[in-house]
Amino acid sequence: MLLSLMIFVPLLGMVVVLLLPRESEELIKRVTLLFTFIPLILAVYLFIAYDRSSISSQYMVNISWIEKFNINYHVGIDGLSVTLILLTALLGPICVIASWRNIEKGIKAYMALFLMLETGMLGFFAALDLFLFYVFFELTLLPMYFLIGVWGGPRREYAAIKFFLYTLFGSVLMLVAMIAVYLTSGDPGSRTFDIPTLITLASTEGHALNDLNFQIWVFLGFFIGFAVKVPIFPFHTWLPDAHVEAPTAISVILAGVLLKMGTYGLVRINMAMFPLGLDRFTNGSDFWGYSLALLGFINIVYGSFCALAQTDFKKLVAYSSIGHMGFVILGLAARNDTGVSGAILQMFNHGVISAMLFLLVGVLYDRAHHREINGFGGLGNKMPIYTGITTLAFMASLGLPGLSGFVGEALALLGAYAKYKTLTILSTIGIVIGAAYFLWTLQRVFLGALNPDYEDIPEINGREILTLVPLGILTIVLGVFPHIVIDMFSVSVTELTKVMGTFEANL
Amino acid sequence: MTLQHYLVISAILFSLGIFAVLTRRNAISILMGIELILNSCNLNFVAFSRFVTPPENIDGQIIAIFGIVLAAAEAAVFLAIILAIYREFGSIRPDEVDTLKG
Amino acid sequence: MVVLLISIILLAPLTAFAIHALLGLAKQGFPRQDILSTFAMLVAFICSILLFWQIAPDPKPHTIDWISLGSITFSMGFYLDSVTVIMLIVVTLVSSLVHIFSIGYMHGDPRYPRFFAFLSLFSFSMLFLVVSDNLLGIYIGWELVGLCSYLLIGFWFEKDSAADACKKAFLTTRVGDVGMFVGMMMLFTRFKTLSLYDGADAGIFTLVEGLSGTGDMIWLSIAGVLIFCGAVGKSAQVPLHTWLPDAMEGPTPVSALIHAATMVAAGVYLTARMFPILTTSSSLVIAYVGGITAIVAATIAIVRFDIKRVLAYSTVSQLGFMMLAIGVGSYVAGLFHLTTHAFFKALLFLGSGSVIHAFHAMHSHHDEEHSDDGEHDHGLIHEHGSEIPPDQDMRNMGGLRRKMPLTFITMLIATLSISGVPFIFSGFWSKDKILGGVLERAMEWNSIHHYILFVVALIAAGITAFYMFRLIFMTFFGVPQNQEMHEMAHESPWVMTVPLLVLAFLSIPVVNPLWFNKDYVKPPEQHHIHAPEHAQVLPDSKTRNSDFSFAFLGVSDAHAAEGEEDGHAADAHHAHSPAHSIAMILSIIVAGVGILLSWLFYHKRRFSAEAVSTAFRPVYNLFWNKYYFDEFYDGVLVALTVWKSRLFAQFDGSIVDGIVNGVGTVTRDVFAAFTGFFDNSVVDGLVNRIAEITWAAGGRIRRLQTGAIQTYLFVVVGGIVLIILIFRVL
Amino acid sequence: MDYKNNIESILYFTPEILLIVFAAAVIILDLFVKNRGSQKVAYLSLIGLGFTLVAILITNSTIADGPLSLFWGMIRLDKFAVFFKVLLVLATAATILFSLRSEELDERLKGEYHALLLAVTLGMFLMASSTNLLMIFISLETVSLTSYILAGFLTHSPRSSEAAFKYITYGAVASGTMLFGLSLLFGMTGTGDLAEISQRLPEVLAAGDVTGLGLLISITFILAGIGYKIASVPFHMWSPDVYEGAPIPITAFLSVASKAAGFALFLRFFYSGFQDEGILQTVDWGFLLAVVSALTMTIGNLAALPQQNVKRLLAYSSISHGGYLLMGGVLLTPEGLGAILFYLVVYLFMNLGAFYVVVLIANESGSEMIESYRGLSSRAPLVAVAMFIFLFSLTGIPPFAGFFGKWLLFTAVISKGLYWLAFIGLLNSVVSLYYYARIIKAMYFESPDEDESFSFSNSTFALLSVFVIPTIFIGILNILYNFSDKITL
Repeated sequence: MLLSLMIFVPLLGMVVVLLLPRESEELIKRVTLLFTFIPLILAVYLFIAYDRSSISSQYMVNISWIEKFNINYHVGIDGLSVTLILLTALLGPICVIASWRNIEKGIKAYMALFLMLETGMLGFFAALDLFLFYVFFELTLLPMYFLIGVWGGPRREYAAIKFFLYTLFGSVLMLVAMIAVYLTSGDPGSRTFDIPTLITLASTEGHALNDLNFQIWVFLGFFIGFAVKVPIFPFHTWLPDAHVEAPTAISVILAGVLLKMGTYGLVRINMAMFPLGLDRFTNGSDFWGYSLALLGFINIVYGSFCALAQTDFKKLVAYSSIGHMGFVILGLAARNDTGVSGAILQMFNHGVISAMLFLLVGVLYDRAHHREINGFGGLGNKMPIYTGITTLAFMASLGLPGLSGFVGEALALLGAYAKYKTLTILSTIGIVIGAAYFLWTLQRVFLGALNPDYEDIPEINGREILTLVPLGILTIVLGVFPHIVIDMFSVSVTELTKVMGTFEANL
Repeated sequence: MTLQHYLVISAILFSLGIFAVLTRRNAISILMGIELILNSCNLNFVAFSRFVTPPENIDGQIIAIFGIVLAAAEAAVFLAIILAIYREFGSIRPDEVDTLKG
Repeated sequence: MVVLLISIILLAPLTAFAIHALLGLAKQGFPRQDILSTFAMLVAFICSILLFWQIAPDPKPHTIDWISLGSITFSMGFYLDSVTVIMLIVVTLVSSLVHIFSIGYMHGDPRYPRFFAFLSLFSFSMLFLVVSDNLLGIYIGWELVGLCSYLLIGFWFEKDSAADACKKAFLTTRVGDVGMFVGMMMLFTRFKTLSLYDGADAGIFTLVEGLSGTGDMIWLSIAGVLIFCGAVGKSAQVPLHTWLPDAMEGPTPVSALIHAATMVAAGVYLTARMFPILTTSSSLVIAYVGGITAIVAATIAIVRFDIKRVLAYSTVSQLGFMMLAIGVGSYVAGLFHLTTHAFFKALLFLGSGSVIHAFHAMHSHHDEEHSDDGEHDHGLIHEHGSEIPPDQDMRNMGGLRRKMPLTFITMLIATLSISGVPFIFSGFWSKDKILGGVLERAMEWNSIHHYILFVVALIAAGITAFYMFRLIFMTFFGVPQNQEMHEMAHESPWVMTVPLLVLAFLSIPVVNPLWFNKDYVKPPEQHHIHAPEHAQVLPDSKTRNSDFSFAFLGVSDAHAAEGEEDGHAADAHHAHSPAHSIAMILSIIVAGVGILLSWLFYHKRRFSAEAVSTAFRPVYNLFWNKYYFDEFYDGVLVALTVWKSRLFAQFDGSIVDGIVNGVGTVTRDVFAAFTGFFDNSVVDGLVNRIAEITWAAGGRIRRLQTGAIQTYLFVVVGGIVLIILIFRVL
Repeated sequence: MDYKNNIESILYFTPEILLIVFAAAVIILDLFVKNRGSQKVAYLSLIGLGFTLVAILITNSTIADGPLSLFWGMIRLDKFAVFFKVLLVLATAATILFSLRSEELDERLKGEYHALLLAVTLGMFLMASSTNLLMIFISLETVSLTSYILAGFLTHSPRSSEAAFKYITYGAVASGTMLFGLSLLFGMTGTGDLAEISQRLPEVLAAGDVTGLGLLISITFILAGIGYKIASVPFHMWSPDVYEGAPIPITAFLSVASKAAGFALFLRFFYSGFQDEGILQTVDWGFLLAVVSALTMTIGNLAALPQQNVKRLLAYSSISHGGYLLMGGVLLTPEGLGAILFYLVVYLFMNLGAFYVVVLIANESGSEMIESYRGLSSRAPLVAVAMFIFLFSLTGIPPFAGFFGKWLLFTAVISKGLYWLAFIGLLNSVVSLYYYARIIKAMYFESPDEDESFSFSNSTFALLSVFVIPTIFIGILNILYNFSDKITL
């Protein structure tokens, strides 16, 4: 019940905001902040109260919704989802604070849509019923479309529709696969959308779901759906546009949470539910056996090189997240404890770090009103604190040990190497390139002689620091004590790898 | 005279009707074509009820009668609309009535 | 007790840094933050001294679980043996001295507190690296010191040269680190652990013994070399050495601490730590890299004029010596040289710093150094693109020995030490051990490789002596080259001279407290050095190696006993082996020759360096241009990378979006006649193409909707006929 | 099934009779109403519809124990018919309410207008319930003839007259063709009763008196008539022009009610007549219908893309929705039937709602073009919100009802392994997003040409919410999913 409360509090908040008069903007902001803060408190509580030792999902609610098709409102959290829920709930208030000043028009609609978005995200991570899962997945589309399209930059319409069409294209394939799974799950009477049930069915010998060919096709259906979201090359072209056009807070959500929805789906559905299909694409026996890892590798190297070539600060960060999601894919493809744990940890950390990066870009953009990296220079003296935080974020993102970025990447690579030696070694190029573009940016923006245009550029203000500090602390703390997060899901991961990794000696 | 003869005749009528509808450049002629089509159907019904169904069953004839009635009603409406068309377009050439397209 | 001490050692600088950081974030000034850091370091130093008597007979790592995944656990922990302690003492001591020195040197810098914050962070990272018992921990410390070096090199980031240098340093070392990481991945995949020593379960060193069979040996050699890549990057070995000279853009104390004494030595330390997993072949690679580095750097150093660059290249060269030593198996000598070098090279840098400081006084160094336009055109000599700051150009110096006697004396001692002037100076002993080790290895295996390496090392030693005395003569002797600068020069304040004195004191072995360590009282290799050689000649050297490593690393009685007889055998063997005596004599000769030559060139001016350089113009150019390494990297690698990224960006722009474009354009051209308009405000790129196709199709279908009713009817009839036909065909 | 004779049947025929009575009453009242502007007639017809609805529900209660066959098997009274009657009454009522607010409708002819609407409804009732070839044809013609007049109701507007002209020409030919097909069917089986036909056909086929070709020809001809009603390819071409030319309320009415009635006819005809294996083997009806539905939705969507006139755009979109609906009927399965019925309900609300917004905008700005929707979000926020809910529901995006409807249809299709059809359908919904989004874009992302905001009466918003609320909640709330189980053929 607690969980459902957390999921729907933002929706309630949306209703409240809609009832408020559109003139009283301050009130609207405060209310929104309140309604994003409640889920955070609940999420923290769940995170603490979560029983780390048990495999089964907790805080489950299972109410019949459309009994004719055996669709249930079935939510619950396991280690994986509670982690991402915490991430989502954390970014909620931060984004509201980040949008406090720089949303000029229609603050009411903005906040309402944002709250709707948050419900969608939280519900998605908590859903344990495939149908519910899909509904929440799509539920994030609408607000995102408007948030980019209405409050975005100059080419916002293009970015919004591109984002929408790409994701919708992916999700219709997902829908076909989903229906196929539902219909295959049993006789008309006993069909089900229940994810745990389906997982057990899919791994029971002789069940229709346990058929290799079927699983391959369904796997592909879901995979493309999620790949668009992650995004995995070559479905990634919507991401830079969406990021560049979206307002800061929305970029933060986009990179921080929406991308994770893709990888979360990969873990929750593709890996857990279709072990045979997964095996087909990760067994390393032939080309297809390498394909998933190959995609991860391409993401890493390709994203990094593209980032290196960017001169738009925000585009650079956007491409860097493509690269970092590559590590997640690589780790998942390794399908062993180390790799998968690394991937999931990387999901969380990348959520935090990329959020920081986009917030920082936003801070700079609010002052300079452009994002051309070469247009800055020598800001280090004028904005020491901002420089310090940026350095922290960059270092975390380029995987400096002691900061959170490193642990995930390292584990993912360690896990992947056990399976794909060459690809992993090649992927380490990404580490160097990552360092290269971040340091290069650091130099071009902050080091060197001060660009006279910015003689009196104001230092980062308290509100912005407020948004950044929690994330900064998180990066450091998780860099030193990653087990805080890892312990949450290590049991689930072991279970997962057991379910799917029966094809090989678990590394 | 067997059923076949009637059927052939009605088929010819039908085809002529379709041909007229497709080719005539005058709304009235189209209307005539339509009448031909309907009458071919009536002919069919009557013929079938004569040859196929048992004599006491006169469904075919009834349907034919209804068909005639409806044809008449249709013709009335059609002519009314043709009038309206003529008032608006000053012509009843169907190919000139094409402001709505695309 | 041990844990407590180590915790204090680690936490003291960390706390200092944390306080700095918080104050910085709160924009709060704090009275005398320098004292804070310095005090923290001194505490750490004292604790290290105390640790000295805490070395367990057979050390076990003190570990805690860090990350536990289903089947695998990564632990973090300390491992304490004599080597660790020596490193701890060296690091804390040099660091403390540098802190003290900086109080004077950095005085008046606007970012004065930040400097000490970074120093503290560095000290912490370095100490963490030293005490870690597992590769992961070492790697973490490894990267953190890299970060600090980045921050400190770029401390005066307004200078473009500094900004470039720090980026270069980070990237170059990171290339090596990636190699190291891959090596770690190989080891981890093989052993499922990254701990080196036996803790709860067996560590890598034990597991390595289990390996046998050539296949494994090859694999292990590759892993070893990859790990060594990390050291190549950090210790600035060829070919990744180019960053270190540029790193001299940082403040001089930084150069002394990070780029001479501690961080760059970490590579050597790591290689020594990993000694048990080094196979014969990987050792040879290491030896060659070390040898080449030694000679290359030395030759480059000859022709530098920037006093700090000379020292930088000499550092590179000396690190090469250490690597060479480890490569030939006499790694005790390597570590020994590491410690001695730490002191005298730190001394040299601080001395040069004191000289530079003397000149700064006039040049109002700090304002000039980071004036917002990072250029300094003093119409002085330009050294091949990158110009030498006037206060670092030896050609502006000369005759300073009267102006700054203390600096002179101390630097002279250091120079004598590094040049290997016999018996009283520590450098002689350590370097001699290395040369002896190489020669011995050569004679035992009589392998041509090691003979070559010995010759190389010998020449390098000679050159070292030459360029070091060149530095001394050009700086302190002769007549002042730049009168007005000379006028302004003055002896540095006591905060700067005291550290010099301490270090000088430490560079003279008879009074060097380290020599009273139970390992170092007698020249250390006596009962250790031969073991690896035996091991190496044995067909399967690994087991012996690890035996040996424990014999040394744990200075236990158990092992000591074994070590003793081992040692006796060794002594006996040694007595007969002429290697060391030969090496000693030769090294003395080359040192003498080197000093003599430089005396003739730069003091007596018998021969003119210019004449020689013109005589051997090509060679000179080669040295002058540092073997064109930078040109190579800039020209090829960087260009390649940038080009590739551009290409990819292109690719992203055109190809990927154009996968459908091809189809799209064709289709659009086909439909161009039909499609009426195109709403370009909605989408372009990939979606754009699809849009165009669909638009075109839509447009075409619209055209069917002619508006003529009879067309529609025709479609109806056609449709009916079509359906009937199709389903008759079916 | 017990057959009722004519006298008994009258009682169960009350709803239709009520419609006839009120149609007459409307005309008579219209004679006495002095003030032409008054809306008495409209309200009278609404009252009539109300009575009809009550009557329908009463008749519904009488068939609790099995369906009845009235007038010696001419028409059947069963849940299926009742469902469609309720649907049609709602649609007609909505149309009348639209007409009250529509400013383009001619003031002078209120009486006839409403009488005709009631008459059309009557015809549709019969379409939904007729089980005899004769009845089928008569009901079809009743609907058609009245629709022609309604489409051409704006006598002063050339567009309207043209629409009527095209409509009647096309309709006459189509229904004529259908009649010919019916006559052939009659000839093959010697009876007009669908039930008997479905019994006889296999026999005659087996006996070889009838060739598969003959059957195919007759069915294809009949399909022409039905396809013209539900505007399925290749019999769809009249609809865009007629929809564009006709008054907006009539367009709404045609796109929903007439389509629904057509589907009622289609379902009854095929489900009751063609379940038999013997017939299914002669021609692969399933495949035929699948192809038709795929073409319908694709062509409808593609042609909708370039449209600038929202009314015409919605016309094409309703064609493609006809395609979606057809998917459910492809395999003549109960799931398919349930899906179609559910989707029809959803479609009723979302499509009528969208057309209502078109009416409102046309009233305010006098134009049906997309440009006139620019900046609607600032000029009439509530209307804009309603519109985007309707449009996204039409696209099939959760949580709106359209998604759930589509989902049922796709499930029905995939359950029989027609993945390709489902895939085409889903790709089509992606394409459709593309043109619906153009309206959204105009409403939300573009700034208005002039700034003064539209003013709408509260009753407008009330009526709007009547469509919005079901569009949001039908899918989410678990109320309508089970009704289709009771409905069988």
